[in-house]
Amino acid sequence: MVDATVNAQSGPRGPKPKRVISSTNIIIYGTLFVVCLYYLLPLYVMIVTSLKGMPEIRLGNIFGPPVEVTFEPWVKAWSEACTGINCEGLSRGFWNSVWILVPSVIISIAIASVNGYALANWRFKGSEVFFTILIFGAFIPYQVMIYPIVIILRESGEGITWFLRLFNEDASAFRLMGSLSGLVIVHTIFGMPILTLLFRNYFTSVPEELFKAARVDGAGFWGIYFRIMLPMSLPIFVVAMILQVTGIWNDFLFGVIYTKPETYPMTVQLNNIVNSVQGVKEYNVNMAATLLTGLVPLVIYFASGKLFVRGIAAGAVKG
Amino acid sequence: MAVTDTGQTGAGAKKPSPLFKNLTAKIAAIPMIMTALVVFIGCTLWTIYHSFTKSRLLPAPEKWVGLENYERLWSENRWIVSIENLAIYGACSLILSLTIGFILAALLDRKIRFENTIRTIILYPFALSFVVTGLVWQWILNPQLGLQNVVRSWGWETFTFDPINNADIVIYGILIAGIWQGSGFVMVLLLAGMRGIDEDVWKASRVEGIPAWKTYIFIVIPMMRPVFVTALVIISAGIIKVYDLVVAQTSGGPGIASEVPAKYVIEKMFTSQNLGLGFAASTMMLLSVLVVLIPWAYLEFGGKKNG
Amino acid sequence: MKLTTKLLAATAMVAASSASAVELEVTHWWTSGGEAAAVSEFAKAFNATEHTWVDGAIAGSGGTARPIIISRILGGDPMHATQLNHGRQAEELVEAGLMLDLTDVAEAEGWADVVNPSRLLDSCTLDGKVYCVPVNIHSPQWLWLSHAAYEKAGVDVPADWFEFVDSADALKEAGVVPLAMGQQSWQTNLAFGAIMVAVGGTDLYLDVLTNKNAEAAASPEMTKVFEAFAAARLLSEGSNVQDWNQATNLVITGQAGGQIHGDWAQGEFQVAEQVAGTDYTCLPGLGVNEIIATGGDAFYFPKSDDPEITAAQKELASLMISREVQVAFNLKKGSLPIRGDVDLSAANDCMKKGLAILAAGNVLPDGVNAFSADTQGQIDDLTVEFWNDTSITVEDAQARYVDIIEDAD
Amino acid sequence: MTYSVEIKQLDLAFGAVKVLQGLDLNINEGEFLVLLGSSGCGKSTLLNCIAGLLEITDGQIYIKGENVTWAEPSERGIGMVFQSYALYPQMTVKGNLSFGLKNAKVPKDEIEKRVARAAEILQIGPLLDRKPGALSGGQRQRVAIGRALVRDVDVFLFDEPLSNLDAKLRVDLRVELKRLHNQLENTMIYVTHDQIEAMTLADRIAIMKGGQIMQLASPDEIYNRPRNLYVADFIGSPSMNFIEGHLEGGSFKVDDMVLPMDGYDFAAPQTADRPATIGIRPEHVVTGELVPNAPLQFTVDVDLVEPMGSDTLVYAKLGQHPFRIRMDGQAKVTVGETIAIGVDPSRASLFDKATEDRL
Repeated sequence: MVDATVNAQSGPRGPKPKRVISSTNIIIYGTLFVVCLYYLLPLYVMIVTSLKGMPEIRLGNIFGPPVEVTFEPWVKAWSEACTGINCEGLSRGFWNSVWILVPSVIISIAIASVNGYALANWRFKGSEVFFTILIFGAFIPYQVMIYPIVIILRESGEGITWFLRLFNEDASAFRLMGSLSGLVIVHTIFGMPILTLLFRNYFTSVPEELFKAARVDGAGFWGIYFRIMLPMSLPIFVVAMILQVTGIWNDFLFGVIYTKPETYPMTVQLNNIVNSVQGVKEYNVNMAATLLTGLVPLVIYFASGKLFVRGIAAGAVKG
Repeated sequence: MAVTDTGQTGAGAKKPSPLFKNLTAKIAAIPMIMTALVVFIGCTLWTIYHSFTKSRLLPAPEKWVGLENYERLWSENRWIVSIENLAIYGACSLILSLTIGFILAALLDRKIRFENTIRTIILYPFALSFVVTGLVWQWILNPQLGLQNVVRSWGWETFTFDPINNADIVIYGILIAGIWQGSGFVMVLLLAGMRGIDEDVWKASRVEGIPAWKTYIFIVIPMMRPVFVTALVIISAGIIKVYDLVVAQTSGGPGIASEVPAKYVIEKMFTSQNLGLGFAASTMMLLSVLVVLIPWAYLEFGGKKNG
Repeated sequence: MKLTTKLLAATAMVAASSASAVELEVTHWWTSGGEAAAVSEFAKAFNATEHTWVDGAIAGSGGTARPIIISRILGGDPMHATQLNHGRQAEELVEAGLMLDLTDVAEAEGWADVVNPSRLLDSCTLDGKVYCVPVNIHSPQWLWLSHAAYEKAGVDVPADWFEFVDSADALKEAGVVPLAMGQQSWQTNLAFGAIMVAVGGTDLYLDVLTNKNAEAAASPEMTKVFEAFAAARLLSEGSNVQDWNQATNLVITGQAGGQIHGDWAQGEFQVAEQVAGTDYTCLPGLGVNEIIATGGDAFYFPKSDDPEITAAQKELASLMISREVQVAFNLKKGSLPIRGDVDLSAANDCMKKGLAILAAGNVLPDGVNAFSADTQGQIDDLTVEFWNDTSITVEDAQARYVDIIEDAD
Repeated sequence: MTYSVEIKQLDLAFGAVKVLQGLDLNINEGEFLVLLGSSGCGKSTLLNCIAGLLEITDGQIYIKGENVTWAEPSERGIGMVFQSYALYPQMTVKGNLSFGLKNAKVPKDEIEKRVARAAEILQIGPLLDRKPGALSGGQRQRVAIGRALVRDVDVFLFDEPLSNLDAKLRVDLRVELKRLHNQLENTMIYVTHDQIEAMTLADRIAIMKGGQIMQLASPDEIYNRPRNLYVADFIGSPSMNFIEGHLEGGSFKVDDMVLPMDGYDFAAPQTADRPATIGIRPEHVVTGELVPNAPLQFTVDVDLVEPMGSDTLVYAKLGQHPFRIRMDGQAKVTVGETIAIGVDPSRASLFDKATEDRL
């Protein structure tokens, strides 16, 4: 699939419209213009709503530009909006998301790239079977696995505690369930199929002779990985990073189930802020909060351009 | 042959045990093996087993009740509604996103200007979370202040479009949001497939004077079959998992009009404290995924072996 | 009296001497304005000790919060104290040995004597041991009416449910939504319960809820309840809000005539600085029968292996049930205190009405305590579907209700 | 005698597919051995087995008298050059050359010395600080050879090293390789499908087919005395003319012609009569004024003429049998013409029709 998307950059294939102004051209550009409006509309609405005051919103036109621009809603969404008696706004969720994101991205990519490398270059008996299971796993609805994972996290947490107390009787209980490390594990697990596929395909496309040459040169499993494969694979690591950053940032389900309120990621907190209301709904604050949450993936999207396209095409199976 | 005798003492003379062959690779693959076996297989089997038990708040493997949970599941109106919603949402979003995606891809493939800009615009919603998507559309479709209100203020006083509160059309409101988010992605996939087609096909059809639309329908689409199948599988897998979008946009309301199976499972497991029923429902979800997946896997992998 | 005070002091001293300052994380789903104000009374009182209250508010209704709370307890990461509806829902957690046994505190402080009605403590008790602290009494069967709305419509504020139904047309003409209703399913279920008591009478209510009598559920009296419920659903057109407090807000602002909701709605009126009797009217038992169901919130304390935390948990438990905190909390919350021996002269008219009924002993069990979460969820689904889909007939709905009651546990 | 590389009863199977079967091969010290065959014959596979990049199913491999059957590639004392050069793209030329030495923990000054020497031999000194991406194909292949060179090994393995180069460069590098071999006197095992490379470079050629060695001999032997029909057909361009007939009493009979095989060096002194195939190389046919001196003379009808500059290839018919003749570039032949040709039986080859072995 990655290869297919590389083709997407290879230039249009369709017939070229002949003249600049022709009825065909007017239809094509007209349609595309309308389509672009449809896709841009929500972004536009988010922005203008977040810049209006509540009285203006109640009066008026959802599509109208703000008469009086105010940044109050942004400030409120970021640092004042309440869920319960915590009125710290989205900022807490933002930092939680960052703390979830950074280790999850690093660990999941590290593990998956080694997996992919082992599958591509160091096949062993059964490796393809595990890989097939892994890929099928990408399609299993999370709902099927959510509950048993709660148990696994609890038991491993207790196991680790038991282990720690072998050395230090006063060691405090180690918890995976509800903690950031638990969520990091969950993200690593569920990111694994697609990332492994991504890396496996990439490493398979690296000429086998390069790998052979390195072996003749006396490099082993890790030597080849770190010295040969890793330096060659920066683009695919960037693609994987984009994939994971957007995926993990946008996660809601795991965030709800495997964390607790203090560690809620931004998406969950956003939903709480918008859907838990004190008195009147403040649409402008809601939209500012929504935009703030969408900002990280949007920035990554606009900054990464074609790499993002490759990433999502590769990550498609993640669903 | 004195060589042979001394040779036997060489370091490479002994065949290593097959267990230690590639040992580092095997150790490095432990996370993958654990995930595959413990999580994907183990957890799935665990859930399936417990769907036949009377587990309530806690798993109760000893209380075997056979198909009772499944009987209850299919007698529950909310589950039926969830399935119906999923069917409507699924069918519409498959057809619409493939159609829209294909048309857009075809338009973008006609050597137009600003191709990159337009593609960027169409694809950006895909970068957003379902929660964000759901909340934005909840606001746009707000009957008092959103789209309906604006159209009415333009003079069309009787205009009614309220897919947030009207139970009959609420699922279409979610569909609009879902299409908005996902169709750009389908477009990118199909565009990639389209670009994979040999340019000579176009030259040939032009030489023979076949109109462009006919070329698309009779030549290009059949040639893009593998891409369509991939897109189909991906969209389907995504549809079955749809959860956050509904939670954010409608919370399943009004009433139970926009409930979906994924949400049903979560709520039965955690809110209603009926794990067995939740497991039964999630097993049904798994089954529906397999219905899509197995024929695809057969075509994709089984076919290759024969060909 | 004196004895209890002494005991309380004694427990507190024991706790204080054995425990250094710890942080207790407390989860709850009280996030609306009135609720949040009330819960901060707990926090304030607890912070006044050497311990610290770490607030773990979970937005949304109990439906959102309960799964989070339970999955954390089961997942080996329990909070130190948590709100839960007592009764059936927590039973399994207690049976699994996950909850702290509070019997020693309860016996030392004589909870059995002070908690009124005693059913509340019974709900917390399993095999003779106390596992939770009831903190307030919910009475769901109230009708809240907006004076502003009736002024607009030019009719008198009704005195009971039947008058309210009659007045609906006038309200509609004045552009007022007669009945505000939040979209979440537990709210329709709550309204259903209220109408059941008002229209069907207490005998029917008890027969169905306590005895799980399917015949009673199929009786013609029950049909009347469903008919009344069917009539009520027509009155809520146009109230497109999700949360109960948004619905209450419609009543406060006069956009809706009334709302069937629990006494905790009181807190919202209070936050909006409205005065009972002049700005709004509250009718317990929907004004039909002076009776209220007493469900309520309770706090559970998941077991911890840290003795310091256990001590602090017990301290918090005794604090929550203490007289001063009960008064402060319930005044803000708009709910009734769980002990009969407190002075609530500061209470407003509505609370006093409730207190009077309570004192008279006209109390019923609440569905939340009578049914398992599973059954409760099924009734939630049925009522919310019926409410929103007018094509479902009374007969269908009742038939499904009978099925649910038959299988109820 | 000590062999440089000794392969005994080598078996290699991928599942049920047997790629190499019972293969024996001894390579002498300092020998340039070419493994030649069409694609899929197992020549690269064999090379990979020698290198230790493929795990064999059965048999033994010795290098310099040491059993290396299960040794790591880097422990075998080999250097390898690949078709696609396989240079590490992120390292400079110097990095590429020294990577293996660093892995082997060779001291720094020693590395410097060896790299400098290799650079001098291959004349890539000025390229040392460049990345492979900035090099031409020929330069890349030199670096790849250099990478094997610095390892200071006894055996060099080449896996079609010239196939990715254009025709002219290929010839240049071929010559250089030969010179290098003369200079270094290492054992070299060289895989190719190109018979010109094989003929020009090899001390001995091993022609492989279906995982087995068909003939292992010097280029001259292979060309003039192919051991079987396959080798005869494979070597030489345009390929040998084959005519099926009978061997009877020392003469080859086809149709109504009888060709006395006087001067033919039979493998066995008394060769019984049998169905046989005669093979005559197109370039061993004489025409024009040389015909009268030839032991055997025929006339053929010209079907098609392909002038190729230095030579002219004539497609003709000898009776009903198609017959190719390689003539001088100056020869004037027209289609339809009947011309006289001469053949020397001592330069022909005879094969048993059933076994296809040389008679």
